[in-house]
Amino acid sequence: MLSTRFALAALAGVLISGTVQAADKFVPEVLTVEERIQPGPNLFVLDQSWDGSSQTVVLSQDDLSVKGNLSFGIVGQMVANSDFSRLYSLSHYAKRITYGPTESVLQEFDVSTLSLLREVVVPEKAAQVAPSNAILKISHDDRYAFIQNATPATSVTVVDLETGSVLQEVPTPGCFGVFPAADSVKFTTVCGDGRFQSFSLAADGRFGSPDSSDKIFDPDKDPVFIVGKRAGDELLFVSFFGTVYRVSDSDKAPRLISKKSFTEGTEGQWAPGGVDVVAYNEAHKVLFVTMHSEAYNGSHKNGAEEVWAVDLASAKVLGRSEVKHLVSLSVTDGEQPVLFGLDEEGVLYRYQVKADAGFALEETNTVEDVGGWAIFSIAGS
Amino acid sequence: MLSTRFALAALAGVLISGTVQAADKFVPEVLTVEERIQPGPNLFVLDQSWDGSSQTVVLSQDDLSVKGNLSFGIVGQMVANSDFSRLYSLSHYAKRITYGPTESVLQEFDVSTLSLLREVVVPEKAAQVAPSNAILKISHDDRYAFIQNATPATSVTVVDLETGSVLQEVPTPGCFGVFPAADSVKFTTVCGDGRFQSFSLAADGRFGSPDSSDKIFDPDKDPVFIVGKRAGDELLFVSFFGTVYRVSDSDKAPRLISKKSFTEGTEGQWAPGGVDVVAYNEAHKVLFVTMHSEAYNGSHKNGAEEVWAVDLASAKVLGRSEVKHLVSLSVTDGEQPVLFGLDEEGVLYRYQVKADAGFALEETNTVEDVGGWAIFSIAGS
Amino acid sequence: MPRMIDRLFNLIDKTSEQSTRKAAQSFGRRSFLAKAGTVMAGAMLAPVLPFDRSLGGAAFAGTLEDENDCSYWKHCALDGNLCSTSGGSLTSCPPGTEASKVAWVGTCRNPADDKDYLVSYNDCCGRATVPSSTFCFTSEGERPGYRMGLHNDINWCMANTNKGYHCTVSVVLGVANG
Amino acid sequence: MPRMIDRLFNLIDKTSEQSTRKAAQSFGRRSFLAKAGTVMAGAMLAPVLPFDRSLGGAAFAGTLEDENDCSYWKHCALDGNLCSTSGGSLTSCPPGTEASKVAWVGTCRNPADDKDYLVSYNDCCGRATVPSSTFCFTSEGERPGYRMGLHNDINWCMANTNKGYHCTVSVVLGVANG
Repeated sequence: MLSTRFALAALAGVLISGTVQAADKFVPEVLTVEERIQPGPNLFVLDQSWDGSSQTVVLSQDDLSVKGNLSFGIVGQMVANSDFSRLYSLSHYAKRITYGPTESVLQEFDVSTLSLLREVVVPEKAAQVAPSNAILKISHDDRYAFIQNATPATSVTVVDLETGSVLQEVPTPGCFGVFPAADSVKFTTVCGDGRFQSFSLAADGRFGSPDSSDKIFDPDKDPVFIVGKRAGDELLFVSFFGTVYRVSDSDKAPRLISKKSFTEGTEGQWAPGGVDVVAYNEAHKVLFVTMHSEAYNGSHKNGAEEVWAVDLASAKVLGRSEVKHLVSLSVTDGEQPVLFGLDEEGVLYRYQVKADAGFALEETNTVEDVGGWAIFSIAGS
Repeated sequence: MLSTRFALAALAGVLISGTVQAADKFVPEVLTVEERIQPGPNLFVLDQSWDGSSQTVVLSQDDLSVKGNLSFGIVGQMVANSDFSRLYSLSHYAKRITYGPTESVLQEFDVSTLSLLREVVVPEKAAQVAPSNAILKISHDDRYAFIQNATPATSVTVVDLETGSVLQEVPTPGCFGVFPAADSVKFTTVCGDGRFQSFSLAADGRFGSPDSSDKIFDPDKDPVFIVGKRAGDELLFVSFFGTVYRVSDSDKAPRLISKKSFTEGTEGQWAPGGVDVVAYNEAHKVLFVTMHSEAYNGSHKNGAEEVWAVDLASAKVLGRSEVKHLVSLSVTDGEQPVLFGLDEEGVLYRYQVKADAGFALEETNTVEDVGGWAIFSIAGS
Repeated sequence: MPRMIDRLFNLIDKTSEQSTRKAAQSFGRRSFLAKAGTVMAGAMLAPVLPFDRSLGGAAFAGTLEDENDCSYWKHCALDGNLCSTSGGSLTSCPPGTEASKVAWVGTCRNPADDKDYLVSYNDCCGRATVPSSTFCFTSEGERPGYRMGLHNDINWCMANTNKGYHCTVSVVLGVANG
Repeated sequence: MPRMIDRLFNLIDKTSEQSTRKAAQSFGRRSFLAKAGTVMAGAMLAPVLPFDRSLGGAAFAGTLEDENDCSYWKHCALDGNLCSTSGGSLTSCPPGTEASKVAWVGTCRNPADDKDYLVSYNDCCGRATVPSSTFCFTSEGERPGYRMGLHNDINWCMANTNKGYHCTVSVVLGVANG
């Protein structure tokens, strides 16, 4: 053993000038590995790469300090389970990263230890899309994962998280985006004809044919962003031109509750724009929307000049705050909401929402370079 | 067939407002794939990633226009064959990019078509090192590839490019860097005791025990950069403090030809610094070196303030040119040298060398963002 | 079924006049938003960003002729890196890459004749993007995935075996009759 | 043989006083130069860059106490991302990562007692770097690969199964007797 050690010392050729002395009072430091992340509510930021590891950075909601990260494959998406104790990624591993056969993988991570729990290989038709809240979802009971496919024909892969296997591929022709129901195993999707469709788990343990709504929106004249946010037993969608569509998904078939514009009558041709353009706070029943002025055909991805607070019931604008060029928002629930904004350059902003002062945003913290292309976040609890 | 098509149209839900009309004179454009890169001499720039695809960008030596790229795995290295018609990469593919079992792969590409010709899986002990000219090399006759290993014990994997298989792992304890001979199948390496060792292909088709030089340099007091450049039947190395070591590798054992300082007697504590700190032009027998002032312990990776032209025979400084923060150089052979410099921010500079005016550098072209971390280039022919 | 789809979309590649025009009505494909630095480079070039009013009408007109500029008319719905700055051209993939089997479609007005044209945006596939290539971020007539053929947030290398997104071409398929 | 090496280097992890000090004499390990933006961020923080003379003596002294600053004394030969800004600390790897089995060594002077200490720079392994983490780029006493134990251009996750470079810690092993 000793001889091996000395041989190795010679191999590595290390000749430190000076030797270690026993300093009476010196106690050598000990290398360890942290077992758990720092406590407190988490913000999850997705940094998506198309030619390398995508990752989720986990930060403190309080001060945006970094608690750690998770890394996975290219064009990654993420979603958390209902209590934010598990984070799921969907990403893609080609044999040579950007070429060769692709393996698409759902990965389950434990949030408190940032450890990989397991992997489920899913059909490689899983959509490779920019960061989105519509591609990877978990059912209300944390039992199933839903994955949007595109070949470009569309379908949804259902993964049974109890068995860790693919349950079914559900065809969803002409529709895109997955939005699970709040109290049943069901998902709703948005279709190119302006209707919504719901697919429910039937008694036979399979998802059968869809239950369809009437036409809810006009995809030509007032297309909705596929950014559906849960508000109780409703799903909220905002259109390119600033209409809030409230869609009930608590019955068998989805149904329009109301459709109201929050831009009508406003000067300056304001419109929503960006990526994850809407965040919803439950306590105040308020939407926050990334807004830009002088909208034109094709400006719907432009970053915000302002964030507007919009009342869910009335679609009245309760407040407008100037912001840097934000493209995505997430917000905490509760009476004192904290809003998180991301721009396209990897800057993350934290705002305290002044609910009693017209929902004005007070910037409290920022992180630069939170990712190379970090434009999607989830505010956990 | 037709019904399938219409079904698909419905699936994808595309409803372009407006239909295509047969415009009498309009000829639709045709999508093609370029068969070959643009002609003319190439510059190869390595953009190394540690969590995604590394790549080689191929540019025109004349105007730095991009001709295309090649992509491979993480921590990639590159080398060209003798006539620059083949480019080889060494890189690493872990199952989950940054975790899981690793496959280290030598890939051979055809330069004119930028196509992958073949792959050889090599032992995963291949060193994962910052971009370097010492890690991956090709023998003078283009028959063998040499790959530096580190576990951290060091060895060299020899790949037979005729059979496309690993020939041998040659132990090189205490030594690092591979520098093939100019006219025989042999490589020389630099050792921690200040000696150089050569390993030759023996009659039995194997690399046997090394032939060692006397002590050539002092690794404590005047360590050399592992940036060996070929100059005829010599290898050139430059030290942290500005000594040029000319080492002959044309006999069985390497041998010091001369050792001369080009910084001695210069004001300002100038020293070489960066990554690929030396480039050598054969026509003028001149070295170009990235130089910084006020050198200190640990400044040997600092970028340059000036590039110095140094005469090989006399080690006299023939010229000094101010440059931006360059860390790596490559240069063309010939009477009118063109020098290429890279900084750490992915900016590439092209300089015309004024050989008749003190080897002054005239900046002619630049490319920004030639890579995220592109600090190594090869000037082909 | 997948084979059917492949066959159909392959028609786009072959670009025979008849089939292409019809196929173009039905399908689309598109690239993605690139990484940080590049995104902003592209964003700066985008024609009428409300956040950069320094680009006046004159500047805009002046760049119309440069096909490597994101304001070039054919790029009106292109969210990706230009192949013409990646070793290819406006209508050709760089050497060593492969053309995507499927594509998305834009309708762009040519200022020269004031007509609308259908533009097929094919991705070129199988390797990483060229870092210095021009990233464009325009979305005229773009729609989310429920109008897949107009959607440009998705990797249109999806139907290829080698799916790595490399760059995007703008291929004019025909005159659109508004 | 590989198993022997593993066993030997594992001693560093266990960091029992005796074995560590001796092992530290023999081996080293180190991270790498990070990607562009980060590199420069780190470079700006490095103590005595000749290209940034704005950092006068006072400024330098003022940052000595901040262990997340690259000028902190323990980081004198650290070329990598600080684990203390990645979810770990100066001596601990972030949760979910693993410590490298091998390490490189620096000799750094502690300004508090003006003594030289041996510092083991271990990499933490198995995932991508945290983009916002502080990148340091110091190389006091650093040597090329022919002095492997002092070399910091190599990925010191080399002996781990999960080799992805994540960040680097600075663990003080003992007093060096110059």
